Amino acid sequence: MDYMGLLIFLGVMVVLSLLLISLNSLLGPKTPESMEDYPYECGVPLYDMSAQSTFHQGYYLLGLLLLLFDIEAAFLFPWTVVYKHLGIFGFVEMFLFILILTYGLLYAWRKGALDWQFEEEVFER
Amino acid sequence: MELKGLIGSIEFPKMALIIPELTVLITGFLLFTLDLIFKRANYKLYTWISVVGYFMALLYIAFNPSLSGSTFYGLYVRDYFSSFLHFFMILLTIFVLAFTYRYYRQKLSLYREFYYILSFALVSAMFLASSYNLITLYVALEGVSISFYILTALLRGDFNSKEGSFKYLILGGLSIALASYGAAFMYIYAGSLDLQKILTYSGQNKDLLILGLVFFLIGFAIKIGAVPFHFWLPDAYQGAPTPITAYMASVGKLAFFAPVVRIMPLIQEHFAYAWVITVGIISAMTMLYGNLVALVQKDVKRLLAYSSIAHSGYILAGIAVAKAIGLKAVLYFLIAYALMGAGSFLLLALLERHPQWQNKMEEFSGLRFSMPWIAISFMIFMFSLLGVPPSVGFVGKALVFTALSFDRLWWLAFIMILATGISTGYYVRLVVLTFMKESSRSIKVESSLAEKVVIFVLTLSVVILGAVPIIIWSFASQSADILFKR
Amino acid sequence: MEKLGAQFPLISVSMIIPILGSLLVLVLPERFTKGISLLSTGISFLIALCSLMFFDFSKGEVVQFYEHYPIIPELGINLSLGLDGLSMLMYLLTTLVSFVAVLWSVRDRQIDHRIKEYFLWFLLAESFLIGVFSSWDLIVFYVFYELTLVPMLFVIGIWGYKLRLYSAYKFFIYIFVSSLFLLLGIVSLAVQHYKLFGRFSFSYFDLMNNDYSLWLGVFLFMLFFIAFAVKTPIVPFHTWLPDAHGEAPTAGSVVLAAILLKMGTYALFRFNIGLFPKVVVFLMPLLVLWGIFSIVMASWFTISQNNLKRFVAYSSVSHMGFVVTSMFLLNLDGFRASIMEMFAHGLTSASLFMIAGFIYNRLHSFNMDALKGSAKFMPAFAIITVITAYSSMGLPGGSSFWGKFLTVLSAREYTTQLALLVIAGAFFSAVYVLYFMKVLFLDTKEESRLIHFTDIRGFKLSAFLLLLIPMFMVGLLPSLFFNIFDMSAKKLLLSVMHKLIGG
Amino acid sequence: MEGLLSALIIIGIKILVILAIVLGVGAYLTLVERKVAAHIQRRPGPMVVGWHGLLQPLADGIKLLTKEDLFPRYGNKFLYNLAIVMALVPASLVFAVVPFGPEFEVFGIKVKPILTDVNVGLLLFFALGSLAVYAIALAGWASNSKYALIGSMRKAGIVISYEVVITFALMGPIILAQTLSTYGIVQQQIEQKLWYLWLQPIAFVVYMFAMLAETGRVPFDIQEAEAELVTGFTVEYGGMKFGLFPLVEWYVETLSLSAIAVVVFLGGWSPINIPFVGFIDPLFFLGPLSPFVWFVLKVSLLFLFVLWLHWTLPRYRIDQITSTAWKVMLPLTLVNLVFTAIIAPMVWR
Amino acid sequence: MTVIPLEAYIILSVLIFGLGLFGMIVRRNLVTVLMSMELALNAVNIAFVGADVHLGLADGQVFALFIIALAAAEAAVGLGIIIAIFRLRRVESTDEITDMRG
Repeated sequence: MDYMGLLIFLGVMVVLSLLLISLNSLLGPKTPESMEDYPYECGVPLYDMSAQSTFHQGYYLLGLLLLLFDIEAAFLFPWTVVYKHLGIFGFVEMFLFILILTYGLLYAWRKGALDWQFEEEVFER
Repeated sequence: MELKGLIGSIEFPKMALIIPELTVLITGFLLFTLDLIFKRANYKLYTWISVVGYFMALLYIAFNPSLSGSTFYGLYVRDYFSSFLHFFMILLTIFVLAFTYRYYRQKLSLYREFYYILSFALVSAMFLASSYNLITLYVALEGVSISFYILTALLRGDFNSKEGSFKYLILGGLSIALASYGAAFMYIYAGSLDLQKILTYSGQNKDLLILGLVFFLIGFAIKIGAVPFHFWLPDAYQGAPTPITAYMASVGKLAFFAPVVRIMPLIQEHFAYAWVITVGIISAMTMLYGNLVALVQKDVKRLLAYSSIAHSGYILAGIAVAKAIGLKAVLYFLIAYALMGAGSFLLLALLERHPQWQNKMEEFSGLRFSMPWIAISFMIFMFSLLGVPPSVGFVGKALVFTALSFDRLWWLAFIMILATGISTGYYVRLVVLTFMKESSRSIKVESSLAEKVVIFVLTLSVVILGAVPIIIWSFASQSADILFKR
Repeated sequence: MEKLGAQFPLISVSMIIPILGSLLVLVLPERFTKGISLLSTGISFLIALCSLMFFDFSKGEVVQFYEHYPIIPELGINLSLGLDGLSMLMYLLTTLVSFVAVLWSVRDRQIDHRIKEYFLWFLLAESFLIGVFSSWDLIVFYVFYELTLVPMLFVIGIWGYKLRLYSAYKFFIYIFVSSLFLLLGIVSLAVQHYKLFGRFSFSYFDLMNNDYSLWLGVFLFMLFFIAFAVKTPIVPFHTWLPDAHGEAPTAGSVVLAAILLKMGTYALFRFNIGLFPKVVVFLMPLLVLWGIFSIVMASWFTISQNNLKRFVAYSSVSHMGFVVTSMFLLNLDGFRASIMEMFAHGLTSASLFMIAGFIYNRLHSFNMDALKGSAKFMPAFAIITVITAYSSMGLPGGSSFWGKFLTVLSAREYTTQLALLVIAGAFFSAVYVLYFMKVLFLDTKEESRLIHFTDIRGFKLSAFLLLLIPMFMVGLLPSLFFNIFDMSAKKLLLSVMHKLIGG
Repeated sequence: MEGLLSALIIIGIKILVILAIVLGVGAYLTLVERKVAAHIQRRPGPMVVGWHGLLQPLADGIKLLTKEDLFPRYGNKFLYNLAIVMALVPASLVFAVVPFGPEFEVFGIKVKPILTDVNVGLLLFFALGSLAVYAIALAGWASNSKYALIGSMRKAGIVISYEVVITFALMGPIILAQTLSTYGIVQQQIEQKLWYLWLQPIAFVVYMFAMLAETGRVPFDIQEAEAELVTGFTVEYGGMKFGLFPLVEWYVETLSLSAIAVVVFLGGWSPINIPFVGFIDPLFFLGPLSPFVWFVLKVSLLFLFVLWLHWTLPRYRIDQITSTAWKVMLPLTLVNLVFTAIIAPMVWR
Repeated sequence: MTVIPLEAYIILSVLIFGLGLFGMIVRRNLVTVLMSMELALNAVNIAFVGADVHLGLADGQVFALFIIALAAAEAAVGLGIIIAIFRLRRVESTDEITDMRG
């Protein structure tokens, strides 16, 4: 029941956004020209058809880090809420947990996962 | 408020029980810290730290063998069985460590991560051997698996290594999904995550329990490498750095079999028959397939990987007999295979250090002249894998036969004879090549003292523990009795 | 079953001496190898003779020189060694033939490389073989039974002739796979014992008390029988033998034919008849016919051989057929015949293989046609050959005579037709020996090729002599040997008869 | 049934209010921004349409609506449109968990000025915030243009980096408040007589940084970077579709994040707080309206602060932004978390 | 207010699990396979949480939390391996990773 409002709001927003999207095709002029839907590349012909190729691997690393920390956050939230009742035991447990988290962060840091400009072999051993 | 009740029941963990795990874990974190602190790594120091840490855990277990109890609200159980397995896991890890440094240096693949991931794998394996709780089992299973994926992939510029790792990852992920799905069904059935409670619970929906158990076991069957769920195993074993292959074949086997073995005493009347049939058929397929395919292999590492599958089949044959005698046989065979598997793969790791070594079968010819002691030890491992007395392999097979004859599973026994017969083909061929064929090429590899000692100890233990099986038998028997008494 | 404890651990000493010898061979340089091997096998042989002296013939059925060391008491596995009449005979044969084999190898030209290893394996083999014949614990028996494979694998594979790798491979696979059935049988027996008495035991004496339903008995009997039928071998399972015997070096063939084949028949006696009297009675007709079939078929194969070694090998199969047939006739004469034949065949086949080896040394061929007329130039050799061949044929005075004669007698106890069948088998075996003699002595072409051959002498001659003397003794003074094993044969028969009448 | 009906009516009213904020206020904030920017740069800004350009947003809207509907030739039409929905919906839904004021009573019905007061309000906020990344990635990918792709990847990288930072930054206040409910957090602050800003300055600063990054404001507007990437991932969008992205990113999200910041750090609708003293309300004369005014005031202040930064600071590079997130912000939040855990018992007393 | 029956949860989870399995077996793209694996694991989560609603316990949710965490770790390792594979050889499909056979 608590979420009823959210659900209705969701529905409203979806409808609204669809409406906003379709308004252009309803209201806008239709003057088809041969090159108007040509992808923007500073006005020169496309170098290759698809831009959907691979991206810099740094983004993957960011993704991995997000994965790591978001999941750890999932463990931390319940703890934050009931921390008051857990006392010193809870503190020690979570301190260890955060320590391990920090280790993960330090590892990524140390191994250069946070440095954007990758050399061919950054992982210096 | 129930939260208050939960919080009131917080207990301080019984540290005495988990000291071995803790030691290994702290070793791992120490290595991790060193890795973070120092720019340049001293790999020998890392090796020594690991060895010392593991050795301390080993000593603790050796001096407190009958320590037992449970902590973490029943999530963790230490009993004789787990101590027994832990001992061998740690020992074999130390053995594997002796081979890593030179191997990786030769392959230009020294990674500092290796050392602490190894310790994480060990700690997870140890947890896997000491729990009845599905949560612990799940976490430990994932811990071992993920460590293995990484360890498998840690060979610089080697595509096979990555390929093996990826295949392992996919099928390992499948197995974990299946196992945890099975766990979900069992949880729905019994409302508990404790295997003991689940399997002894008398609920309405027996089908749900059996479905859950089947899923759970299929998950483990994939990890074990049982046919028809074995596809990853040869590739992962072949692709992995050979010391890691040895590690997977020894510690990995011990770890993945441990929960299945723990279930054995809990098998109830009403699905005992289904258990025997299912496990029996899987076992039969596994040993036949493993041996048949091994017969046509040209690559020795892959051959040994298939032989590992076949041995999983033999062990499963013992597991099909869900009685104390079967459990004892399985435990003995597990340890036996861990020793033999580790030994044979470590020998291969030693030979692989030769720059021209390709793991081809023909390369073994003439080995007797260039490296006689290695050849002899290789022969002993092959004979032991085959089951020629007096070796651990033989005693293991004899014990499995005993268990099978106890349950009158003659068909499985005959299939096992057939499978062993097939396996004669390739084991003896390797021995014949090593000793009876001469080759113009001479392969010589320098080995360090530690490697020599490890090979010597493993070879000797294969023979001695086979000639005087009481050494393992008494421990195996005792732990089986304890498991059954529960 | 009674046991007589040993005053002095004769058997284990005679087992340990070759092992010590092998260690010395390993450690010391090569020039000492042959001496050490001769010495240790010789001492073993002497110990065997000594034990014969101390053997109480009047209590032949009792296990004497009994030693007992626990290995896994929980599982009832113990190292229990001892000799009754039957094993005493085999024990003698083993030590004798091992000594002869080593004596022969000292001057064998085939053994020109890896000499240390060669003698090492022989010494180990002797020790294992003694273990096979003297152990009274089934698991220990199995261990020794399997262990004998390893030295033989190496001996055939390294020092054999052209097809040595293939033969070694085949030999190992056949025997190993078949013996897995034996292993299953043994543990099943122990499990049966556990179910009856509540404890594990692999001791022969305990397992004799086992009780089982007939069909379970037949099943277990077959598990044992398959293993021993391959080892013995009985005809459909014999195909490993010509290859292994044909390609092994001379001394290897000697040990193979003289002792390893006896392991099969010995074990049939000891285990199949000793442990399953009820089943043996039930299956007797089948087994006897199988044995006769084996004799006839093997003789038939023998005649068609052109390779001398394969020839001798097939003849061994046919002889083993006699052993099996007479064994399963299940009367005293049959048992006597069988045991005598085992011993006699041990001597003659060893001798025959040495003859073949000698000829190969001279001619570098096993082709029988190449032998034609060689008797003329090597008289001593020819004499030895004649004696051996006639012995093998079963003429009176020859060592095989008593075996064949008693077989016919015991078959006669059932029906005359059966006796006639056995005689037919004996006739066939005579045919191939005569054929061999004809080639050797009566064909006299191409003499010039043989003219520079030197006669047999030295080590090899003494090796022959060591075999010929007992051969004569068997032929002429059979009672000496009957004395050794008669009591145990009677004892066995008694247990079978008990079932035959009572059950 | 009666209760349900009245509940539905109340929900309807609340939704209308939020919609007004999202679309109306959001649209008018464009004018505010342009005016503020202009005045920072000492120019008048839009002056033509209406008095001091007051009707400018309307004119802009009409202009956008009457553009031709274009679609990039090699793109993926479904994902192209989906991206817009994915951008607009989650960003607006965040307002569902924003409490605008204390509970009050109208016509005998108790009304909480918050759409969904659930005990996991902040989790909902994080979940919706994470969804923003999909819109960005989809938009860039579906356009199939290199500029769009690079822009969207940059933006996605930044968003996911700062998502983590926000999560950890908000944990300190949650420990103090012992609840995830947004309404509850404000109530706790009032009960404890303490804005969490005073105890969590680090978290607040980090949160503000993260907020700038998430909304693509200077100094973190690398994905737009007009000089190099035209306008980043929106380059292939036109008309209203183009209009919605900045609306969502710059105004709706900024507003919602400011609102959450106000709720968590600045005591929501509570008046000015001085530690150890309590609350001082200079607007007491407004009576029951004062909490709402306070709330609006605080949010506006934060929003203006963001605008001020936008028009004064230069731009960072992508590597600088992400490494700041991981190397400075995240460790800071972790330290803050442990620190909070230590001091929390004092606050509860 | 009606409680959602346990069967509904189970059916949903079976469907999603089946989808995940299907994806793992049929799809060829490396990343897709990995995603299917995660899908299967999430199906397990649904089953657990549904069981918790039904049984009124909390153990299943704890299990689900662990599954989430470890699935993420596995996905991280998987992505790492895929990147390594890609760096060595530009392959994107499981059909192309078949160096080892037999």
